[in-house]
Amino acid sequence: MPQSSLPGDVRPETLSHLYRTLRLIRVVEEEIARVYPSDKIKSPVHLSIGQEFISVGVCDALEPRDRVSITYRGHAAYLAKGGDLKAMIAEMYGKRAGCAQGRGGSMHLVDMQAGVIGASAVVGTSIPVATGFALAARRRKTGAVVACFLGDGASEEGCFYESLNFAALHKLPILFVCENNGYAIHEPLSKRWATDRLTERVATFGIPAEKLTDGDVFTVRNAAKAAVGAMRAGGGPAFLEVACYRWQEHVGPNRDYDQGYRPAAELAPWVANDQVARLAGLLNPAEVERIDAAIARTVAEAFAFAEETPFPDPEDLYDHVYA
Amino acid sequence: MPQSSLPGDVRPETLSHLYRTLRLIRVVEEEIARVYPSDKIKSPVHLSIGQEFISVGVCDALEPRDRVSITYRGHAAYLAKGGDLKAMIAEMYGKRAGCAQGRGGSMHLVDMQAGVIGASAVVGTSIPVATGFALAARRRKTGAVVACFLGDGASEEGCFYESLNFAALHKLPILFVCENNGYAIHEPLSKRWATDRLTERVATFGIPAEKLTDGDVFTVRNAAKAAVGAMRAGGGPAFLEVACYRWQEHVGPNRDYDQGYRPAAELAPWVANDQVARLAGLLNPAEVERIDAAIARTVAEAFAFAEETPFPDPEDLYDHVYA
Amino acid sequence: MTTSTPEGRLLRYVDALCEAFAQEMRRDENVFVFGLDVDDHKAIQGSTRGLLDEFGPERVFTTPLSEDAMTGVAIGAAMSGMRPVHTHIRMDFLLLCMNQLVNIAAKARYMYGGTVSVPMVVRSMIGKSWGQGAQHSQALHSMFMHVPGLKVVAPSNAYDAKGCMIAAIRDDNPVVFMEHRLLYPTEAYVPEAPYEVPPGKARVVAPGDDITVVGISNMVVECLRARELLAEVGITAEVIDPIWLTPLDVDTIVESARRTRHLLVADNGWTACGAGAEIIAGVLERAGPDAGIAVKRIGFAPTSCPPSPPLEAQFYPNPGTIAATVHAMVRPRSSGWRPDPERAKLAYQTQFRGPF
Amino acid sequence: MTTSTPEGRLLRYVDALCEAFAQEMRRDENVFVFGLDVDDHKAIQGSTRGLLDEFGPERVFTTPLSEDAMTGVAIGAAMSGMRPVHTHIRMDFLLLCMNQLVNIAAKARYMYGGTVSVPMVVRSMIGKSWGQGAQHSQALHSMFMHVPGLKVVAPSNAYDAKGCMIAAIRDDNPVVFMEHRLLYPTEAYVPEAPYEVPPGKARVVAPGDDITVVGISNMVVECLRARELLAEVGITAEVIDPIWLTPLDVDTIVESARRTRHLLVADNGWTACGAGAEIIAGVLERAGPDAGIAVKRIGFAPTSCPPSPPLEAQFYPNPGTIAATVHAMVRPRSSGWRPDPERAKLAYQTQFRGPF
Ligand SMILES: Cc1ncc(C[n+]2csc(CCOP(=O)(O)OP(=O)(O)O)c2C)c(N)n1
Ligand SMILES: Cc1ncc(C[n+]2csc(CCOP(=O)(O)OP(=O)(O)O)c2C)c(N)n1
Ligand SMILES: [Mg+2]
Ligand SMILES: [Mg+2]
Repeated sequence: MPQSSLPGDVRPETLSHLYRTLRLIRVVEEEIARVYPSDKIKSPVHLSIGQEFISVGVCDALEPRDRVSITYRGHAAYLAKGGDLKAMIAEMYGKRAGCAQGRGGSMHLVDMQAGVIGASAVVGTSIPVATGFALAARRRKTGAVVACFLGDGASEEGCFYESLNFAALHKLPILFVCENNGYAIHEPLSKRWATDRLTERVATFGIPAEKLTDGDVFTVRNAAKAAVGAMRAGGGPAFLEVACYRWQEHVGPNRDYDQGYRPAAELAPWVANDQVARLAGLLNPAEVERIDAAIARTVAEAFAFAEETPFPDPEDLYDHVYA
Repeated sequence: MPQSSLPGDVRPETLSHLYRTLRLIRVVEEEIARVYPSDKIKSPVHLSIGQEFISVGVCDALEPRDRVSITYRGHAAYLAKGGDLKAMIAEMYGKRAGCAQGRGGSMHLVDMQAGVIGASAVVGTSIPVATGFALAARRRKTGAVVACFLGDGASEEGCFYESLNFAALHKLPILFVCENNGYAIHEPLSKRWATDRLTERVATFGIPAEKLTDGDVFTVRNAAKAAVGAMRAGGGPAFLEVACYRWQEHVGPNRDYDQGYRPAAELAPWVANDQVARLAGLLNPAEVERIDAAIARTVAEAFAFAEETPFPDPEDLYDHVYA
Repeated sequence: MTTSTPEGRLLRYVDALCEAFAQEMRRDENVFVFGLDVDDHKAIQGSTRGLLDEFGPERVFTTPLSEDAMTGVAIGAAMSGMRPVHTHIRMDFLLLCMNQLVNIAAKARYMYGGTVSVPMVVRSMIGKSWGQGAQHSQALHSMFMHVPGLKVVAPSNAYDAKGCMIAAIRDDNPVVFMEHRLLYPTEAYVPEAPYEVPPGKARVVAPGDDITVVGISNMVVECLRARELLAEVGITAEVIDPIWLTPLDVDTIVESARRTRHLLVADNGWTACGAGAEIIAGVLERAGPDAGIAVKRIGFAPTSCPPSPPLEAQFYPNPGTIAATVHAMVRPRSSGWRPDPERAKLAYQTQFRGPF
Repeated sequence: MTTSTPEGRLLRYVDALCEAFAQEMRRDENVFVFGLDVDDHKAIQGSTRGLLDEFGPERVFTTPLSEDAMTGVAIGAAMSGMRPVHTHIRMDFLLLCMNQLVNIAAKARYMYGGTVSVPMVVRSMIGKSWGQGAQHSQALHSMFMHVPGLKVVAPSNAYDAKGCMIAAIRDDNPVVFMEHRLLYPTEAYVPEAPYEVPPGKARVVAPGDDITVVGISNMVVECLRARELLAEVGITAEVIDPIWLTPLDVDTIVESARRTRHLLVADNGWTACGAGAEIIAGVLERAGPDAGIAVKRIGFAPTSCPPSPPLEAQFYPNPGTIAATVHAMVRPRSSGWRPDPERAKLAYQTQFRGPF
């Protein structure tokens, strides 16, 4: 992967901000993986370790009023958009203080205040819902936009194409971001895609579409800023396909290079290009230490909170079935 | 529309054969329209008058062992593939001798012997089914192919894209033919398509795709022959988008240019380019007379048969629910 | 006929629906109506007539043929505070929307811990007769009644059509709104001012002592005709219209059935795991065996819907078959009485003429 | 446990399924197994283990994430004479396939006048417990039971798993095959030679006189445990496994309920318009009020499935709640008996550990 050097226009506070978010996500997910064997998190977890740079780059182009539609592999986007950490971990522990009061679980993180509009565990099916949010934003002329994350597998669902056509037809302010990590569970693209021309295909809807392959958080951020800027000015949807790699197993806390479906050699270049380490290297060590220490505290607090905060009362089972 | 003159390679018997089929379909549908007000055909009819050249051109490239998947606007393709006329009219009359024993109606014509595998009245949803027939053909290495007709509106359903990807991924012998008449009921393309780049989009699946706009039965036939030839040689799917025009109202026997959703001016060039009249002009009058007379007899017989053949016995309601 | 109040004007079912849309769209600018063909000159049989002119293409628009995604779009718009009314000209097409409706619309509020609501209405029309065939004739309400988080309503007359639609639009939950093509021309007295026919209350549309007959959607009309035929042989049937299928007012039905000791549910759908099964099971769980209630269901024949007229006639329940079924339940010992089929016909059925 | 014959070896449910596929694929080359992940190293929890090696990628292959179209592909392949087995790791995903299954697979034979058949099997697994949540836990059998043209089966043990799968593959109609994730490790005696557990015959898995308890899918196991708990207080429950839900063997249930005069259906799905409603309505239509049968349903709570452990525990019926419900039905006057919750636990539930 060609490593683009740090763009000149990046201000120091931006750099530390991006690092802080990348690092927070990484530490949170590593802690989830550490705690997982204790079986306190009774919920399937899909870690995004190694893919954080996409969420961080995209969400840096967003404002609080903007929305993100995430996936079941959504810890990174949830946190990058400012989703509440304590509520997230509490949700994974199935606690009442969870962001969905224990009714969502790891696959359905939500934080409407922060603009995280939720996730579907039925792959791809959150895409039309995100498009509906964009329709409402356009109707209200608020200038707000929606970023909709999806995986390479999700792009195989018909509703993805239906949504693209509708979003382009109505010039909706939505940025579709395909996190292409090359696999759906254990199945490689070669068994699922007739061709590797997704970006080109999306462009035929009249949607500006770009494929980013350098694994660089700044590349993603700049592309997202450009796309979102055009939308706020009244432009329609945009599309980014971002190459990335899932370091851990599809679901669960471990690595799975011993399973035979993919070689560890695939991982190496991505680790070499790890954006968390890269940005740490671009900051001065003292600041890195400060940030890391603060994050360590925050994360420890969040897990401690999740541990002690109470479970929902079984009698509350029927709450929220109807509004 | 630029009118391509008769290709040199067309043999006289081909010419009369094509004319006979075009004319048969036209006469049958005109007779349906004539009989319709009598309310003997208690079933919604979607006439293809003016669009016959597509079915005729495509089916001329097919062999008896090949299959066609038709739509609820499928009279033309049913007849062009050799579907039984008497059984078709009897089906419209709801008679036991109908091609579906009165259980299908006008929207679900079928003739498995002739390779007409049926139609769905849920727009677009026959596309994956046709793809399944192609999978079976490929598995059996028979060399047989499937032609799958769909409308411009059907191309908006997600299952169309899902089918394209799967057919291309598995190199299935299926020719997708989009009859683009510019409307879905009364809604023009401009209200449904973000762009008019369907053919280009289909090509991104690695599928040879061509857009035909001259309304010429020979153009369609040649494109279909080329595509089908490649498939029999082991090639994968192909796609044709064929511009055409629906002369009559969406459903029912009448014209509807007085309804205000489309101007009669749209129709004029298509009438001027009517392939039935054109081919009649290319044959010698005596032969045309012979053919027309024979068709008149056949069609009269079919309607007479439909009239007198009995209705199903109400007691037979439960037949064919399960195999 | 089933109007609970003579106030208002005689209005057709289809016009009552249209009036509900117009009034709610005036009241709340978050309400919008979309779906295939809502904006064309036929205006969904007239049920959206005039809306485009009054409210413009931003609030009244057609869509691509993409029912699955369009349902998701409605959900997303609803989650962000709008009130979409998504229209389908046939209920059969909702089968393309099941994932969005069941996996997302029904679950969003619960799954997201009460932090969102999904105030949307899904309109769909049941097609009947005149060769509609297997895929343009289904009434799939029981599939939606099965799913917590959805509400389901099936008005049988113009008065309820307007009141239920207004209630559905104002409801903060996803509502599956079932209309019936053959009811569109039927008239009832409809108040001009907006009003709600709220969820969860059934209506006794005609009193009786010998049997409780529950009719669903257009079956209410057919049950009332059957009631007339039965009156001639001295059987009085109490006809109940549940109106809302979710939430379902079982109590009103139990109360009646305890008295009549006979319960027939005439559904305009298949009976297996249908609304009739739910009503019967619900009533008998509450009433218990000592109430001694005889029960029966009548509905679509367990086949796909055939277009051929004689088969189609056999496929549907009608006043004649309903009356005959009631007679056999109430007077089991007197053998197979049937009303004159001609007299059992319904006005609107003899009128109806296609294509659609 | 519920094996009707001690012949054969002890085999796990998951291995019994796998054996059925292998034997049928050897017998008939038209049989093929496809669906997401059937060919990966996890082999759908082992249920497709070894098939790729023996039969190759033409007959054992994964697909894109395109459940809707893949269902249509299965239908088309079946209509042209092949016998596809389409696999889904969760039944929830069938909501993406409803149009193809209900509008086409179920209707093709009828709609085409008997000129085609659709011999396909749709396998899906019901997920339970351990935070599966709202969209990975549904059992949607009643939606399919509602539709003429489909068959539905839900084996509760390894013996039936093999026999029903072989019968389903050989059946010339579309069969919705419901598996349960928590049953996969459970063992039963399974004959080595191929055999069919044919449609339409229920099985009395344990005799009793005080009540008839019908259990669906894994609920059979939970009902048997409840039966043990009830035996300790002198109540004998007759437990019936319908095995096939369409066609449904109501007669066997009626016969038992006439004798016990109490009928409880424990479903592993929602009760509204569910399999329990159908069974109760079907039984009482046949038995009539004079049989004096008390009826009740127990199933999923009417909510989406919550992942939080205490809520999840409340959401599902279990041997304790089943036993308590039976006790209240059989001894209405003696107030609220409940078995010790600890003892009500099921072995496999205490064992199960995620992620999936
Ligand atoms: C509609 C649907 N089909 C299948 C599954 C099972 N499944 C869960 S995650 C997954 C892979 C999705 O791949 P992708 O979209 O690339 O996302 P990634 O996991 O790689 O981030 C699959 C097939 C599902 N949850 N939903
Ligand atoms: C899934 C679905 N949505 C809507 C309809 C109603 N409908 C019937 S025909 C039609 C138009 C289809 O247009 P197109 O595919 O271009 O075919 P054409 O009628 O022009 O030949 C529509 C919207 C339907 N039958 N099925
Ligand atoms: Mg992926
Ligand atoms: Mg068209």
